[in-house]
Amino acid sequence: MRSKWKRWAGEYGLFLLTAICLINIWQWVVEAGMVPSFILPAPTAIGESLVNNREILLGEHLPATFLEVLIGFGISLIGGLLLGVSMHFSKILEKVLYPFLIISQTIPMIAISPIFIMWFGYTIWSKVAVTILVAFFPIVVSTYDGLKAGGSEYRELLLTMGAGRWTIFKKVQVPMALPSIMSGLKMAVVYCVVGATIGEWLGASEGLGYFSRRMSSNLQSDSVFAAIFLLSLMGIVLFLFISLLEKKLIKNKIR
Amino acid sequence: MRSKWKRWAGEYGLFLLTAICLINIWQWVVEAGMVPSFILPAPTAIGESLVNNREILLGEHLPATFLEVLIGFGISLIGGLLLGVSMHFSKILEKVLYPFLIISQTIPMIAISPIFIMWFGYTIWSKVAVTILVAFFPIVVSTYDGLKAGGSEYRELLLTMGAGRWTIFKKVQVPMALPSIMSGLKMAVVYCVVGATIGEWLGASEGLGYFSRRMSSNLQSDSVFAAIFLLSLMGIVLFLFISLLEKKLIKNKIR
Amino acid sequence: MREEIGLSNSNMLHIEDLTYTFDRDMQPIFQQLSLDLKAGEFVSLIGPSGSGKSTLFKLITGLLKPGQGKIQIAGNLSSGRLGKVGYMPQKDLLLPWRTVMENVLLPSEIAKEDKREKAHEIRAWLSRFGLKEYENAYPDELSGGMKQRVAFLRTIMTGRELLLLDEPFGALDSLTKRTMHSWLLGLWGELKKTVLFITHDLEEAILLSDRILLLQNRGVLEYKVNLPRPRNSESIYQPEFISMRKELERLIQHEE
Amino acid sequence: MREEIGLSNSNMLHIEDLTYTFDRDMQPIFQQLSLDLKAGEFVSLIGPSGSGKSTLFKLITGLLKPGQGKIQIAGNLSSGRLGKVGYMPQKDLLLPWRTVMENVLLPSEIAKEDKREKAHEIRAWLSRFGLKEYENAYPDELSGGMKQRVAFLRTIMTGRELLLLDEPFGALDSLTKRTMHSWLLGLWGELKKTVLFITHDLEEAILLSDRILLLQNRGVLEYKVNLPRPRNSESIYQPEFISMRKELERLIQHEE
Amino acid sequence: DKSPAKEEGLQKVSLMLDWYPNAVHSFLFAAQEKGYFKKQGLDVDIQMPADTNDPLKLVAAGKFDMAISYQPQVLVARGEDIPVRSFAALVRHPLNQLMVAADSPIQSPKDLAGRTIGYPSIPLDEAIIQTMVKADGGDAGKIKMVDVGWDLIPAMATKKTDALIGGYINHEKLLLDKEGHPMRTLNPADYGVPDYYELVLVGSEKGLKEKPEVFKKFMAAIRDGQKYVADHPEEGLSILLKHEDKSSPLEKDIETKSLEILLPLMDAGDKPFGYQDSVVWEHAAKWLKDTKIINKDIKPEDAYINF
Ligand SMILES: Nc1ncnc2c1ncn2[C@@H]1O[C@H](COP(=O)(O)OP(=O)(O)OP(=O)(O)O)[C@@H](O)[C@H]1O
Ligand SMILES: Nc1ncnc2c1ncn2[C@@H]1O[C@H](COP(=O)(O)OP(=O)(O)OP(=O)(O)O)[C@@H](O)[C@H]1O
Ligand SMILES: [Mg+2]
Ligand SMILES: [Mg+2]
Repeated sequence: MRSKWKRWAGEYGLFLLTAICLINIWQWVVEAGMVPSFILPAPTAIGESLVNNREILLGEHLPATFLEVLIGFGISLIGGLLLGVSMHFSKILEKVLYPFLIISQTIPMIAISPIFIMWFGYTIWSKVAVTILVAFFPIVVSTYDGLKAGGSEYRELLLTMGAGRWTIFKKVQVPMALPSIMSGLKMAVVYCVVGATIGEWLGASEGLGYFSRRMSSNLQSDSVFAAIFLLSLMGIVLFLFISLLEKKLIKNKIR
Repeated sequence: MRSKWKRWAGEYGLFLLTAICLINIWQWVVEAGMVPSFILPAPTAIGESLVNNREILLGEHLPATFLEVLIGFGISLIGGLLLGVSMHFSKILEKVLYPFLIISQTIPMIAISPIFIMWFGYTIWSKVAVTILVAFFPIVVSTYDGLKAGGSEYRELLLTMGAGRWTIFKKVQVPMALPSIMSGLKMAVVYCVVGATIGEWLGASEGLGYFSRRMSSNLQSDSVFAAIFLLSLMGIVLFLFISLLEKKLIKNKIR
Repeated sequence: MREEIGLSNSNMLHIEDLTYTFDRDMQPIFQQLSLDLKAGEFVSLIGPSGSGKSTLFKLITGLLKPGQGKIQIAGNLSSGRLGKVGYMPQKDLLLPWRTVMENVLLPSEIAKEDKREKAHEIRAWLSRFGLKEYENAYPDELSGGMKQRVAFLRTIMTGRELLLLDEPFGALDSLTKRTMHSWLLGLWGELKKTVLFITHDLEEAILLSDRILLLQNRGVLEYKVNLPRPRNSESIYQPEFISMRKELERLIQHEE
Repeated sequence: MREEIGLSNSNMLHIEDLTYTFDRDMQPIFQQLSLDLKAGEFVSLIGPSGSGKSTLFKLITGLLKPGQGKIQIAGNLSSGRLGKVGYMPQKDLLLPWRTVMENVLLPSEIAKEDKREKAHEIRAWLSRFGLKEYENAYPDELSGGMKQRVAFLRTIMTGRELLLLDEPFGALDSLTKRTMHSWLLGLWGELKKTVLFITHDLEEAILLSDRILLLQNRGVLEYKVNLPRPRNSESIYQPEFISMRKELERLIQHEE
Repeated sequence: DKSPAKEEGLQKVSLMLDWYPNAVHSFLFAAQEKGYFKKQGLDVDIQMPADTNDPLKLVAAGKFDMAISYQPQVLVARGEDIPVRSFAALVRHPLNQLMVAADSPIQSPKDLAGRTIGYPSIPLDEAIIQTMVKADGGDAGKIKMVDVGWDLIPAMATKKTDALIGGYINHEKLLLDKEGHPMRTLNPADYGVPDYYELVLVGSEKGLKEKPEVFKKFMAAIRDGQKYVADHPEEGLSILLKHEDKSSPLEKDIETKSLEILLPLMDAGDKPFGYQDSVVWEHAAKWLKDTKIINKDIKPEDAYINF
């Protein structure tokens, strides 16, 4: 038990220490009036707002955003992996789809938000759609690029054993692509959080992005930053979760 | 000469064909009134707007955005590589910086737009800052993860030759991390385009993002999409450029 | 036509007029190479480093496509030779993310055989090969010779009639090698496998083979080993054996 | 104390009471192992597969840290042994993204020597090793034996006094091997290098060495080779040679 | 025509618009083009915001000398201790009005019961609707408010909502009309909401106290500008259009109609352009307090200053 705690401290202690230092500097900067609190509220004010709004923040808005992130990430994960794999197997698909994929990333959300609303209305799906749009790209690229990497000797060996493309894919290419894929997933899960936030700007009735926008129009910066704090926390937790998964999956693999 | 053309056609022909098909369907859908043209303008209308606004688009907005993208990507590239490498070498740096890196990705840009303007004013640097914020993450993650990958036997061999960390880094780790890094750069360069666009929303008087937002608020969808077309084009061209570089660099390497 | 089919049917491996070139502007590695392996034969392939022994194996397995000529396995002239022979590559090529057991199970997994049953069988083999305690070790925890033994065992587990072994015992000490020899001879005698065997150890070649093929630029030179079977490791000190070895050495030197 | 230093100074390699264990719960691979190499000696190391020969090399190079005991190179008892010996690993470990020339240049690059000059020298070596045309080939275009020769050449280019060679000629045919032997003997005689040599080929060991060390669980068994120098490949058929080999073989079998 | 020596003597003033340049800003560009600013010794730098809330904050932070904002927003800001003050009323009546389709059965706010109203999730809009429905004798509890994000027009055009609040009669309505979705508007001021100033000019308390003369000069210049635009609407507009043509052309017909709507709403009658009436501020403050948009007691007289 104690050693676990120690490991945990070793892992995150330094970050926490730096964070605490920075937060203190921040507090001091705001208190000294170097930055007006309505532009950058003091950490204590943010904390207060967090406590005051804890019920709606934790009870309503956080779960709503989290749900959007989960659904969006889930779909991106499945779709992105499938697409990356398909593009790996089919040169034609790759040539046709890659440009569209890039196009999808360069379109500013503002331009297609009306289209999303037309298609999905103000349901959760318009937010999920934005999340997918944002998370899809890194997953596809990292899957596709990961599968491209090396291992041709292993592939040849399996061929001589009579293995088909699919078997080789499963037994050689996937294990070798795993580091790259996990790298993409880590990015994607973080983007999902900001994707959901942007999605909530298209129209929502709950969620941290919605809350922050509303508070922003009320000029309550402390509440805006309270929501952002929770968003960041969500991003970090999800990232750590994928990192953990990565360690578990790759642990005894490519060493 | 001819064979070059042929290769080019083989490379992009299929995409162009599909694109032309899709554009035709799109034209038809709009003409048939299935989608209102102010939500999704017809391709011909976009083309017309492109032609009509060619002078300000190509003469003013495109170069402005391109400059932001270039500066932003350049700084992200250097900074991201440096940071990724530093994090690889220093566990402490990694533990301290990684969480901040993730936090930087989860903060909705709109919430901190006043901060950006406070710091950078209406200069090109506010846009560059956003671009960096967006492009930094994939570069750092892919560099860091790429350097983690395998090759311990090669490293040991070089150690016995008396090589220092830096030599091993240059001669073994960089070549092995290259695929992952290039994968990250490809994503980053695409994100740079959208980053510059977002940056221009925070305050600008030129650039394709600025133009598209202005036109959007005036419901001139055709001009919005004309700007988006140019943005996508820029994204694709930059992506292809990095892909080309990737091929050149990795060509005779891990085969 | 009929004759050809008849001829090839009696052979496990039939290669005719094989020509292969890696790069167009380079010299061909083989020109008009022909050879036959009867079912149940044990044949060694020797030749200078870089003469194309491993390449020939890759051609037989179907990994490389011949430029000219034909390759038949058990009378089947088909281009789909992949999966028809048991091939042990020169590098061990153990998958680094799989344990010894998982690596050896690979052919069974591909053939969709019952894993549990096979694992049992493999465990028995592992202890015969002196690898009992390494069932769950990863390849990077093994010595060079151990890896080779695991790779060899993996090839055996393909269960094919024709085995192509590319220097299977190169990294083994003489004692371990001897164990493997007697074991390989046993397998070959019992199960009537056909073996094509690359080695640089002339003693090994003489001890194991019915015939020895000398691969050289000009073609294949055959050397028949007229020693009675069963043979054992003591044979190498017999005068016939030593004279054979000397003859073979002369042949190689002469060819150069 | 003084005596110890005096003793170790005259030796190129001095190992005393070395103990090493990979996993805590496993048996130690060496227990209280001691050995000495005089400057200019040629010593072979033989032993069963998995007995720890390669591990011993990794300990000497400094890649692994000894559990107990000490290792001295040229009298320096320092933990910083990395970069002090020329080490040829059992796997060729050629960098796949570098050509043959670039791979062989690696040690010179690390030592920051003049590349142009070295490239010239290397070209001469390459043609002596029968690799003249492969200067710009990538490792995956080479045969197994060629790769070994390139890795061997790379080790030579480190220019160290003490060379640790882990089965350098394992994948070579007898002719090529012979060329390499005579070449290695020449290098050793001329440049007064000290060589520790892992092999499974007893003939090779006898032909090349001053002493042969038999690595076994219980420690190291020494066998002195009392053959006059210069020796050549014809020697292997001499009666003393054959009797030596038999003796050695008996020794190995007896030890098991 | 500009001699550098003269330029040097000019005092730099930075101004942040409420939104992108449009017809409502004609007087600014006219003042600039016609040299009214220069005549007052000012060199005005005009910038656009990313978010409609930014101008207030940036003025309060001293990054800008002045900004265009909204009267209720100024009061909200004062409630949040953001030190800003209005110094001129630009548009004297609500532009933000309830819109319904021209053929909609909704005739007055009470008909909204059971309907969905799209809005950009600004609490102020909620208060407006509540007040309007209550004043009209309807049941405010039966109204469904739907956040439509930053895109007001598609919500209406794709018929996802029955009514819309948050859009301007001189912009969103005109655009919807043009796209074939004619709209009817219901003015909040007719249904219990005080007739507040839609757009006001704000400065920071500090700035207003330290250099009132700059604001005086500025007011003088924009009064000239507004007079010019009122007298020559076409020319005034063409100055704006010409200015914008360089980067992002505006649609002439829309802006023409917009200016037609705006000019009467900007006219202060017998008072000078920009004059603010204490009654309007008091009513607005009271209403905001009543609807709980503001929870603190604020002094409306401190929220503005007339030059
Ligand atoms: N992928 C390749 N591209 C080009 N040339 C190749 C390639 N693979 C092998 N070669 C060449 O083909 C020749 C034969 O190689 P091969 O591996 O078959 O030799 P080998 O007889 O197995 O030698 P060894 O005994 O050293 O293993 C060599 O000269 C080698 O350089
Ligand atoms: N990284 C490792 N982790 C755990 N055990 C290891 C590791 N590397 C080697 N071993 C074990 O150490 C023992 C000695 O290995 P080593 O490679 O030194 O043998 P060797 O004498 O070189 O054999 P060979 O002649 O087969 O190359 C083996 O039993 C092996 O399983
Ligand atoms: Mg070979
Ligand atoms: Mg070894």
